[in-house]
Amino acid sequence: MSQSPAIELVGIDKKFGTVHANKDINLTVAKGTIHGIIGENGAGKSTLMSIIYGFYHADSGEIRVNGTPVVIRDSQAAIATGIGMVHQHFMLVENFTVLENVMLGVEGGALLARGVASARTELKRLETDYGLEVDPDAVIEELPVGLQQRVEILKAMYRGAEILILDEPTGVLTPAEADHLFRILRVLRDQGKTVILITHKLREIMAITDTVSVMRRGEMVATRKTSETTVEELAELMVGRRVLLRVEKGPANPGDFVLSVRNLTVKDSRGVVMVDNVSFDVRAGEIVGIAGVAGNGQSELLEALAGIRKPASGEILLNGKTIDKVDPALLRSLGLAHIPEDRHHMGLVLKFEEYENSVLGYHHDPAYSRGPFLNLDAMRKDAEDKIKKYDIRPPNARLRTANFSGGNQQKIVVAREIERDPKMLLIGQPTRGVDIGAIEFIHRRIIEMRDAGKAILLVSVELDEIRALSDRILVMFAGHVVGEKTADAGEQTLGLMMAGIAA
Amino acid sequence: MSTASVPLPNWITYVLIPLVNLVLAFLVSGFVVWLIGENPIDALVLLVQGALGNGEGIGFTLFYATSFIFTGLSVAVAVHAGLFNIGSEGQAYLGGLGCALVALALDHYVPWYVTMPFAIVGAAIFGAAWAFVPAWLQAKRGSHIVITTIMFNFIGAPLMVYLLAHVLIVPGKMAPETRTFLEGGQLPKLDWLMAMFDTTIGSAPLNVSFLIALVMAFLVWLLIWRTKLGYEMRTLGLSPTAAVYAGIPYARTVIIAMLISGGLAGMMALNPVMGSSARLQVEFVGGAGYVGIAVALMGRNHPFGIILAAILFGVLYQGGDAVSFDMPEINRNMILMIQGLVILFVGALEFMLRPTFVRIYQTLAGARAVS
Amino acid sequence: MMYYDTLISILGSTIRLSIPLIFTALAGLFSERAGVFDIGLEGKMLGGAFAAATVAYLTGSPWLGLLAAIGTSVAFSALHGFASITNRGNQIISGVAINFLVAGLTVVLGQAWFSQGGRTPQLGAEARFGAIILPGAESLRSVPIIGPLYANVISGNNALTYLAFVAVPLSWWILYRTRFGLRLRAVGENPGAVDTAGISVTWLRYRAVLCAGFLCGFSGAYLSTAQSAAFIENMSAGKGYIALAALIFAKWKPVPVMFACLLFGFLDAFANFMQGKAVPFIGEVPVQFFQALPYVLTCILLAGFIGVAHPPKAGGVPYTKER
Amino acid sequence: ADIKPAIVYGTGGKFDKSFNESAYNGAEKFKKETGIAYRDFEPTGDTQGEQALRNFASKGFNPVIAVSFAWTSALQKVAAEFPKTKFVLIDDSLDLPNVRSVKYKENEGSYVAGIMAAMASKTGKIGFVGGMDIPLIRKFECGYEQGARAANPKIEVLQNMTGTTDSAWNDPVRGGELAKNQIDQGADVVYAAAGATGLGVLQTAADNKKLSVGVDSNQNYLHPGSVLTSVVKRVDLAVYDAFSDAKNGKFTAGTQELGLKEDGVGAAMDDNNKSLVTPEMKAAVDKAKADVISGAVKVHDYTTDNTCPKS
Ligand SMILES: Nc1ncnc2c1ncn2[C@@H]1O[C@H](COP(=O)(O)OP(=O)(O)OP(=O)(O)O)[C@@H](O)[C@H]1O
Ligand SMILES: Nc1ncnc2c1ncn2[C@@H]1O[C@H](COP(=O)(O)OP(=O)(O)OP(=O)(O)O)[C@@H](O)[C@H]1O
Ligand SMILES: [Mg+2]
Ligand SMILES: [Mg+2]
Repeated sequence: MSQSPAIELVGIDKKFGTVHANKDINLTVAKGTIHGIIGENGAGKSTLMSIIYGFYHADSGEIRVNGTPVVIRDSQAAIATGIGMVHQHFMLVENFTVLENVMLGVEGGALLARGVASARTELKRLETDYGLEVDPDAVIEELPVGLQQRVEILKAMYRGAEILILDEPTGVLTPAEADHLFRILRVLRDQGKTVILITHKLREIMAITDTVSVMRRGEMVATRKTSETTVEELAELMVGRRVLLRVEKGPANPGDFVLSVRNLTVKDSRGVVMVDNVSFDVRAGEIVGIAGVAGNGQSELLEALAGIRKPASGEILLNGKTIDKVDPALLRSLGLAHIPEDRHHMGLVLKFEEYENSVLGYHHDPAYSRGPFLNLDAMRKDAEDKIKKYDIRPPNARLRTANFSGGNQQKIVVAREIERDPKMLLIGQPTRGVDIGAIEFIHRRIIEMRDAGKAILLVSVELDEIRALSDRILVMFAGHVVGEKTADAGEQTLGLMMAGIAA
Repeated sequence: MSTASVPLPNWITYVLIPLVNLVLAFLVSGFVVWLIGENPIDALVLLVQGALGNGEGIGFTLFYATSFIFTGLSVAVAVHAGLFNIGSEGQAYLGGLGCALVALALDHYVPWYVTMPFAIVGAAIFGAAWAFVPAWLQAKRGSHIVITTIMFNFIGAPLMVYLLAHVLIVPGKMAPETRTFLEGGQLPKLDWLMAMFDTTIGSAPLNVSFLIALVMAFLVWLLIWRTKLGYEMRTLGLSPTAAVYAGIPYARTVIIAMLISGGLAGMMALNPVMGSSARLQVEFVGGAGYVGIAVALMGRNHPFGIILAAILFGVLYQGGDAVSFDMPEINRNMILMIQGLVILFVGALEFMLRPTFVRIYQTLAGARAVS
Repeated sequence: MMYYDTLISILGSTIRLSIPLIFTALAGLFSERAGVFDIGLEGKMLGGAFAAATVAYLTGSPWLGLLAAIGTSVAFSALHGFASITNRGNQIISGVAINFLVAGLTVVLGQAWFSQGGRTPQLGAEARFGAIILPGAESLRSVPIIGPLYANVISGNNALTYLAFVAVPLSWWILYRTRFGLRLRAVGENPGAVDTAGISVTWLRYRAVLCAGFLCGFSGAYLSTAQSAAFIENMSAGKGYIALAALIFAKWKPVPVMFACLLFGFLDAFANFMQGKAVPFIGEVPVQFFQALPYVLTCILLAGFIGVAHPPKAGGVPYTKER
Repeated sequence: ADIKPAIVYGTGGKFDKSFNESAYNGAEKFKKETGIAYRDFEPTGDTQGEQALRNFASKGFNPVIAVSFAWTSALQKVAAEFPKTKFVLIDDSLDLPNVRSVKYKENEGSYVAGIMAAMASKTGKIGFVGGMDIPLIRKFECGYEQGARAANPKIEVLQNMTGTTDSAWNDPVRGGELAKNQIDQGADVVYAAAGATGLGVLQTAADNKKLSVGVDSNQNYLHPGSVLTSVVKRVDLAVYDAFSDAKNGKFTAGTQELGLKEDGVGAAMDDNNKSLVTPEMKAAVDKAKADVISGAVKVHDYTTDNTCPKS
């Protein structure tokens, strides 16, 4: 039986100004399969998917759905064709409820009342059919990211998507949540739906996809049956060279206590206790990892330690001295550096030129300033050095930061904080949405820092990352540190602790 | 392919497109002029001649531009820190009080160049003071600065009228205004500047504050793009969360930015009060604060752009006068309307023609590449 | 009883002063909830006032005047939309431009057509929105407390006043109970979400902006054909800005918008009333103090009570897919 | 002799239906009678006023009339620069050999209006709505109050000022609201001395079936049967006279203070308000006029000491 493919792309080409995001792409996605797409940051994956979804228009090329050429003028047309998409950056209205978000665009009539009722029933059905559980009346901004993503999937399902595109869905999920998602995707596939999955995690590709395509610098370089390829081959195809997938590191050599946290309690902006009476220490020359499902207080902990959020009570000691001012600048001057979880909103000013971001927070340093003035020459020189050292692409310190891809943006932040040579380094989600080439690089830097005798606190929702880098692992659940494990603790154990089940 | 992200050379973006837009604005204005029954070509000639045709016209044009440079800079500085200061009008009004008090106190005793620095400081301090309360409310109480600055415009006006009509007025005089300052309280005219170009300033009140405005434009440029404070303001303006992360103190930065903004607005008063009429009058700002918003936006909040936009508005003011002087049917309201059209085409519709220009440019550039 | 009469008088004045603010602030509500800032409310109101007075004068019908006001104001809205939605221009510049343009154009045309210094001719009673006496107003007047309130505050207003109070719940209903409202609120928060849901951001924002024009038409007509009897140069006198302040004050919500406008109207009425009156223990206070009073009180209220007002997230930013 | 006359109006604009329009009417009358054209200009601000005066003078216009006290300082400069040009300053005085200053005793005109208002009032309360709170407007108010008290010692005079910016002269909406306020408080005659703002006052009085008093020009025709009278200020005469004097070579410098005696100010009586003016009122007005002219009654001028005695 020769069934026509769900999606066929022929010669898709797209430019953003001077950036050639997609070059003559050909791709065939068979019906009823899960098709993975991988590629480094900026390879053009999101662009390609957005073209299928009618969000962007290809400059040339053809899209065929179920064998017939279609013109997808806008997302409405894509939805009508049975295509649904979960975007890398969520497309949710944050102050709307789940229900309102799901209904948006398919309200079922000029008045809301009737549509609301039917949407409720449909949501219930999707919940039972696929295990997509979420309170329809919850407001999006109060939901953890994992659930927000579930809402995105619900949106697509609610619109009756036959072809579901997921752009890096697991970046924000715990292993358990990711597994749950994969179960759902398999159910969908078994029902004959087609799934296109973009991810940076080769393990996931191997675990769930049937076919995988690799993109590099705007081109589609290969397509393989998942069963016939290996992680190593994919990594090489992606990066264009061999990559080391395992982090090599020797035993830790812990020294003095650098950071001590005593009975710290932190509330969020709504006054909810997010960190509850937490105590721990970080010593020089060790990496302490904090594992946990997103939304269990890690973010608030990190912000409190970085001087961004005022603790409700408790004590923070840096090098034995109590810190009682909420002042990131002061902490920086004491040798604390911070790679924030959210590079878009915190770590970078997207409209700045690259070199301006590479001194963010350190602009008072005499190395970058002269009296009240900035020393632009020094700043640019310094930025160019970092660009070389961290292989930031494109190598242009005068380019607007918004025009770098996500992975390169992250490198800008990492370079800035690590090159300060701090005594204490706070790291939040260092590789979220970053491709493996860059991950390898960033991980190596972090280990080097440790070996140079720096104290490092690492927060990540990637359990693999925590296990690969940490010397000690603290697990957070519901604001408490529920236990401490060594680096060789099994994934199973940690996973249970993260779910608050065992200690 | 979409054209939004295709880069164009700066001379097209910053010179050619605005010029074409300006022409469009004048075409529409010309249409209305024609409707009213006057000859648009004659009107345009009169306008340009009146504004730029002789030393006196240029003097007036630059005189008006001076005020707009100050208020434009005032708005721009605040915008860079993410603050929309609609209060330049009121801050300038109060700034007038500052420099008038200095002039009244000193003009008997010292020459103008001694008075001037004190007057600059006085104007700036009073303007800044009027910006301080809204700034503080924004910084500490989160009150929306757009509203509070509007409110302060409305509060400043009665205060000034009260002072002028009941306190500072010269007894027996009709107009609510201070006495005329002596030489020591007046800023000298820039006759020599015009003389350098072999023309005479005539009666135009172009005065030393024009130079002060240029210096301020340079200082603002320095501040915004070359100092740490400017860097902090821009960070705050572009990303408040990144500013928190970077340890940039919110309240302090907001207040300083607004004080600078208010100070610049206050200095605007030097031009009409000490440079032209030599006394403080009711309503002397005459909307220059609001024009400053347009000037800043059209100048892309860059001092150089602001100077250009301010001069454009100066041309409209002065040229408009000249037109309305010679064409009775065209009065000040026609000029107001033309200003609106200029703001509309050069400012709000700035991107309207961009795709066209991109296509033309690409065709030409492509042709060149092929050959 | 004296005090009660005074109160009634101030309340009546409050209503009259609030109506243009209510229409205009609701107009701003539609536009800004959809993510399009509208500094040009002032100009649209003024343009509406001119059109209403002109047409009411020519036809003798206030309703045709109202229609003309709506048409004019909607046309300027469309211009605002063309600049800021279609051409992605700066919304604030566009609004400022419209304010200048209308301020000049109304007088130019007025002068050209009527030669009365930009004013329109005085309207006779039949060409204006007259007072509507509600049933029983006269007979109930003598009932204590309720009577004067009914007769002098609730009854005896013009049609537009009652329409304003209909417009408030109607706006609420549209925003929160209809598909259009849901989409409109969404596009002001995250146009990307709307776009990916297959809804045209452009057309949606246009409709929101046109709604704003529609409502501004009412406030314009109110100024020139209900509250006064002619158009006069710049007769909106900053009300557009005050309406914006009320909108922010009300945190972009319809019913609070009404209360904010009533509050502003009340402060204004109160200040008018207090002018020239001796204040206990202080004696006569300069007129200017009372003229500043509403604004001072607004600042105090803002500082003390409402805290941070978050505008719609996508407000002021033209929607572009490309960076 | 042939003359080239010119006028620079005040910032209210030439068609304000009151002060500036009166000047305009005078010039028009002169034009009609003599066929001599004149030029005029409506400045928006101080700088423009000075520029316009100088422009006219330098282009050989003569005489040049400055219609507002706002141009006093400007004229001081310009008149010195052009000693051969004859200037007329309305509403303020300048001591220069080529300037004729024309001031009006608005207090006297208002005094008469005050008498009429007090006599017309049934409630014993009358109102006053001013434009901006400046001495000139206080002068109107003070004379009005004095007149009202002369007719009825127990009269209560409510007073409001419209605003603090230029729009105070052009805000009929607020003017109407202030008038309504006063009416609610019992006033049944309201006097508006507020430029175009007054149009709103007159309208509101008419809408509420109360009386009003117009200002500067004769505004009785605006709402016949509702406008009790108008305190006219014969700027038209000043303009007309200045043009004629210049034409006939009789132009003199110096300050003229025009009051009731000179017919420079007065309360307008015409067909439109005939029904409102009772014979007693007419008699009282005539008597007051005679008293003021003879000096038996002195109407206080607020601007001399910036106070208004309350007795
Ligand atoms: N809207 C846009 N405007 C301009 N350039 C864009 C836009 N979107 C993407 N680009 C550029 O196009 C290229 C491809 O981007 P794309 O987002 O498709 O990459 P990606 O493979 O999804 O990367 P990542 O893994 O970081 O998400 C990059 O250079 C990016 O900077
Ligand atoms: N006329 C202008 N209008 C709008 N933005 C401008 C204008 N000129 C420059 N800019 C922008 O303002 C910023 C600062 O420009 P500026 O010329 O001050 O410094 P620079 O070009 O970074 O430094 P340098 O001239 O020393 O290389 C830059 O982002 C530039 O793109
Ligand atoms: Mg992507
Ligand atoms: Mg440069």
